[in-house]
Amino acid sequence: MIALPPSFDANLAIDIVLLVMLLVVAGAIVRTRNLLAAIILFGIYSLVSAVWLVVMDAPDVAFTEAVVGAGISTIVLLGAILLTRGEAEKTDWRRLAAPALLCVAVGGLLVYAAMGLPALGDAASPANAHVGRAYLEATPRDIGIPNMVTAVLASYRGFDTLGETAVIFAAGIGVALMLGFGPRASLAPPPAVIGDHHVVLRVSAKFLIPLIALFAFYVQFHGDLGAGGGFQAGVIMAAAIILHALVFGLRETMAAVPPRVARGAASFGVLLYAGVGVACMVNGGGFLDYDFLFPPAIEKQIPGWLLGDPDHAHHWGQHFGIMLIELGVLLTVAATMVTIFYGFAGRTVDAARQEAKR
Amino acid sequence: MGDVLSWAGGGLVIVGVALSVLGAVGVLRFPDFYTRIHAASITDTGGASLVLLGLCLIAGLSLVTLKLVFVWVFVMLTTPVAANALANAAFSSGHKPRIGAFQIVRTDERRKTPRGTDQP
Amino acid sequence: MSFILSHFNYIAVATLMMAGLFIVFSSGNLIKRMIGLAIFQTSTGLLYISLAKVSGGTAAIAVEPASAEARDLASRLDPAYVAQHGIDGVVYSNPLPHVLILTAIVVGVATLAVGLAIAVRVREAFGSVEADEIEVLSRIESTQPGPQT
Amino acid sequence: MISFETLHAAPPALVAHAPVLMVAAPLIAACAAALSPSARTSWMISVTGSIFAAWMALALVGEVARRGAVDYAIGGFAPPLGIALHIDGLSVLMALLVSSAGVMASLYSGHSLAADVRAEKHTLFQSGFLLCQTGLLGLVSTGDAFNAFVFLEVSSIGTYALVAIGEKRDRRALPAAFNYLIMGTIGATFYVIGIGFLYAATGTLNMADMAARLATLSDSSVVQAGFAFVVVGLGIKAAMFPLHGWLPGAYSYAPSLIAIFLAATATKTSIYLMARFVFDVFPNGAAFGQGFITSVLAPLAAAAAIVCSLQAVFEKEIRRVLAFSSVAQVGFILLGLSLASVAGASAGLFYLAAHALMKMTLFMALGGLAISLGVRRIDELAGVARDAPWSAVAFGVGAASLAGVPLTVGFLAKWRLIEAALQAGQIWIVAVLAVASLLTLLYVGRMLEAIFFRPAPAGAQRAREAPVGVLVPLLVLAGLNIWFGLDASLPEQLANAAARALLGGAS
Repeated sequence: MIALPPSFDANLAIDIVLLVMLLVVAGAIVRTRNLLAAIILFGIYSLVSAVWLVVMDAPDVAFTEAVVGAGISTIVLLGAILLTRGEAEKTDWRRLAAPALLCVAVGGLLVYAAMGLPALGDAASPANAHVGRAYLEATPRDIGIPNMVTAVLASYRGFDTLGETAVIFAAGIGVALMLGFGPRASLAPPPAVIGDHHVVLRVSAKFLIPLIALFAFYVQFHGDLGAGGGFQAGVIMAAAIILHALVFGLRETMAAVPPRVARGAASFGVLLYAGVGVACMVNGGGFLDYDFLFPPAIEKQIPGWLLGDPDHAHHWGQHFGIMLIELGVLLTVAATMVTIFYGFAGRTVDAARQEAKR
Repeated sequence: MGDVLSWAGGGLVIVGVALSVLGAVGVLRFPDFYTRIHAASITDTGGASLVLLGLCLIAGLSLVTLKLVFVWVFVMLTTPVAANALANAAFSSGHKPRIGAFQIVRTDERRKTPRGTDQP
Repeated sequence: MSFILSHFNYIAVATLMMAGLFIVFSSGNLIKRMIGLAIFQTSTGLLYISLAKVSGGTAAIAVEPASAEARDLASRLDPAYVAQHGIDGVVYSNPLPHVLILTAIVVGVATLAVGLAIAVRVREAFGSVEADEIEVLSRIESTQPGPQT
Repeated sequence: MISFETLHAAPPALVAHAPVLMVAAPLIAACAAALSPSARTSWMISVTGSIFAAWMALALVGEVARRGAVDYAIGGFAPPLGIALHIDGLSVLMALLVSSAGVMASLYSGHSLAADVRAEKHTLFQSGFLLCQTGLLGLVSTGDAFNAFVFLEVSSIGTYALVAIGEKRDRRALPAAFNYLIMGTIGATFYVIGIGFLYAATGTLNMADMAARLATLSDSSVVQAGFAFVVVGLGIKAAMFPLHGWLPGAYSYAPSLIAIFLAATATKTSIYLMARFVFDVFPNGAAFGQGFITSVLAPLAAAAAIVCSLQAVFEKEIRRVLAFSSVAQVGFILLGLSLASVAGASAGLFYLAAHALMKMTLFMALGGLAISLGVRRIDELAGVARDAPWSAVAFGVGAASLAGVPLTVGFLAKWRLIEAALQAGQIWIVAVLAVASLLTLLYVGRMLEAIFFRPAPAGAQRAREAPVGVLVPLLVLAGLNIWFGLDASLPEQLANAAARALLGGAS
């Protein structure tokens, strides 16, 4: 058994530097009481961890962490402090003892476990040698797409991803139930924005929004070949819509993408995903068994050049199945993120009082 | 040839990083909001451009270079606009530049107001 | 020393988790608690990803066997090591934890959105997002009779 | 005496896919409900989806009786590469419990939701409720440890917002839901950390594979820490004493539909998962597993039974009484499981089902009354028996069952627990049960006294009888409380099969 000794190479150096940065940022978040600062620091935390994830050979996760942590989470958090307040109360230091003790206990257990974990990068560790390696060996045979993370995500563990899509859908429903009804904030943009002050912003936004949407589609359809996929693409698509709302005002955006339509698209995405599963079942396979997505008669009709993979006619179902469910994920994620944004952006600070009056 | 390009690319990356560090120092040390975003946008444009150019040289002529060019175009499009929007928003909400009075108030006023909260 | 280097990731991740958990338990501000929770969840992901790293590996995106890229990747490593742990001459990191953490990140942002939405409603109903003040107001309510509908 | 082996509830084509259909049906219904144009349609979709899931669960009962266990490989990939659903006697008991609770609650919601939730939110509310069902059904049927986390979160994320909707009646629902969210998320994250450590030790996520590999491993610090994190995480989700702080608020202020469903299912499914890990995944007889059961689980369960019953006695708000009682009853269930014998586990699981039944009856009766009367404190129930006799009687039956009055299912459940404890020679458990039952009698007595024997104070708002749509499921539940008290062969068979599935032929 050959395992590389834990030598101090450039990779490890970058790894340690980034982790130390994360520790510093986390420490700063613990200390600050200014919530705006905490939110920006959290965005930095996500961005640094995204960089760290690239170093750890996890570009897909890094992509997701960047769009979610530094993107959507920050927007949602900012929306929340706009509707609440920007400063946290000071906590009496005597009340910090119990939480500190609890955290030390948890941390102690974590470190106790860490002592028994295999060294970083051990190729022969159980985690990397058993199922993890089996995926690497089986993917070219079973699925036939280069990005093995997408293969595992969408096919081997497609049921997990269906659950994940359901979670996002549930979050959309939750936020819509909490914030989506009742009186709206004045949807017109504030007068300062209408004036000519922001002409640069408006012109460049008009140029950027289609570009961002285009990029979202690139990420979507490139997910089989490289980092990316429905989830990342969905968040990017939502970002384009959110940018539109920020620059042109919520009313304009809601006219283009009404909240009802967004909620409908979210549920349609989940429906599409589950529908693919049921279709496989109707054709004689198991749930989400994409090999049975097409009945054999139809599968024969598909021309070999279509995906540039003529030898692997066997994989058509897998290719199309993954494409369809990723489309479902894209729809659900984009629509849910927009729904969540509508919820926060469309709320006024005194909405409760108005709602009670109704 | 490839070696020369790599070295040149590495040099450009280092210069770009140095510019970014300068920009960061500027954000910390400059007296008011407008001069600070000025420093920040140097990081975004100058620093990022040089780093990307350096990476292009290191990558050679390939698909990666094309992607880097796209990134550069995107950065060029967004960061100046963001800086402009920030300055615009600050100005229209009544934020006044402080250059003139800077010399006089620096020592005592800086102590009183914590960094980052010097809105009127 | 080599043990510390090879386990630095785990120790750092454990510390990050503690920081997140500490914010959740020590802060009375609901928004700050959500930030702490998000850090706690993100850090859990870092633990999984650390487990998935393979020395000398590359991201789990299949490289065409015997292509220039594959040869370039293999040339940096000990041939015996590649023969044992590589697939068609390329060593990959483990994709499974990556998939799991993709899912976990999504769950994290879902939790964050719902939690913040509830916090906003708490602010509307109680006029505060500080747990102590809400506690006092709730306790007063416990002594009131039920609402007449 | 019914034999489940002869139960053929569905056509074979459906039965072959029943494990996944049971999970997918409520999910698809949830999407349809969100898309539906009116509150009425969304309610019908909700009822249909729940009934379909229950039908599939019923079909699985027969299938499991015949074949022992049903495995279903999602996507056609055999475990451990793919995710497999693993349905055995225990899963089938839980699935039947969850899905029939879903049917009852959704039937009930037709006439009661308007009192709790604004009309324009009904479609989304039903959708969230169905997602919650999806999550719980997925959780009890999956054989994959990480998949269980995903479904745990599917059910939880929806539930947080649904609990918070209770703010229309009582604004305290909001901080309660927030607390629930924080604690629930910490619990789920602990579970993920634990699974991470177990994955690091075994390299697999499939529970059966994990169990096989753990059996060959010596106790390393990684495995021990993994066990601890899984148990603590699920302990929070299951409201195991002393991690139950979130529960009273969440149950008390939630809309009645959600309170009914949660009280019957939410903590139970977490107990299920914990039992799976403690008894199934970890090698039977691993030193720290045994140590955990005898020196941590059993004492905490006993403490829960007594301390939380006491808290219930001193509580004034009626739904908080029931909520604290739930935590105490979780203690009863865990006491049964901690005996680690087939008889004990069977008694514990029987108690679990019985408790779901009685708490549903109680919360549903209260929900029906709350349509006309904003009930908060026990005093406010005074004289209700005169104005709403049927609801009062149903409540009385549920309460009697909770207290363990003979001829109700609650009595049988307690009896079986005591029997199992005596069999195992654990006299102290019998003593704990006796004390806790006495305390239960106290708080149940207080409620019944107010309802049946106290006149309504002059000038107080009078209750009206609940509408028919509420009364029918309510009386069915009350009837079942008595039916199973007289003839418990059905739940007994299920519980025995479940206990055997959990402990194998071990003891």
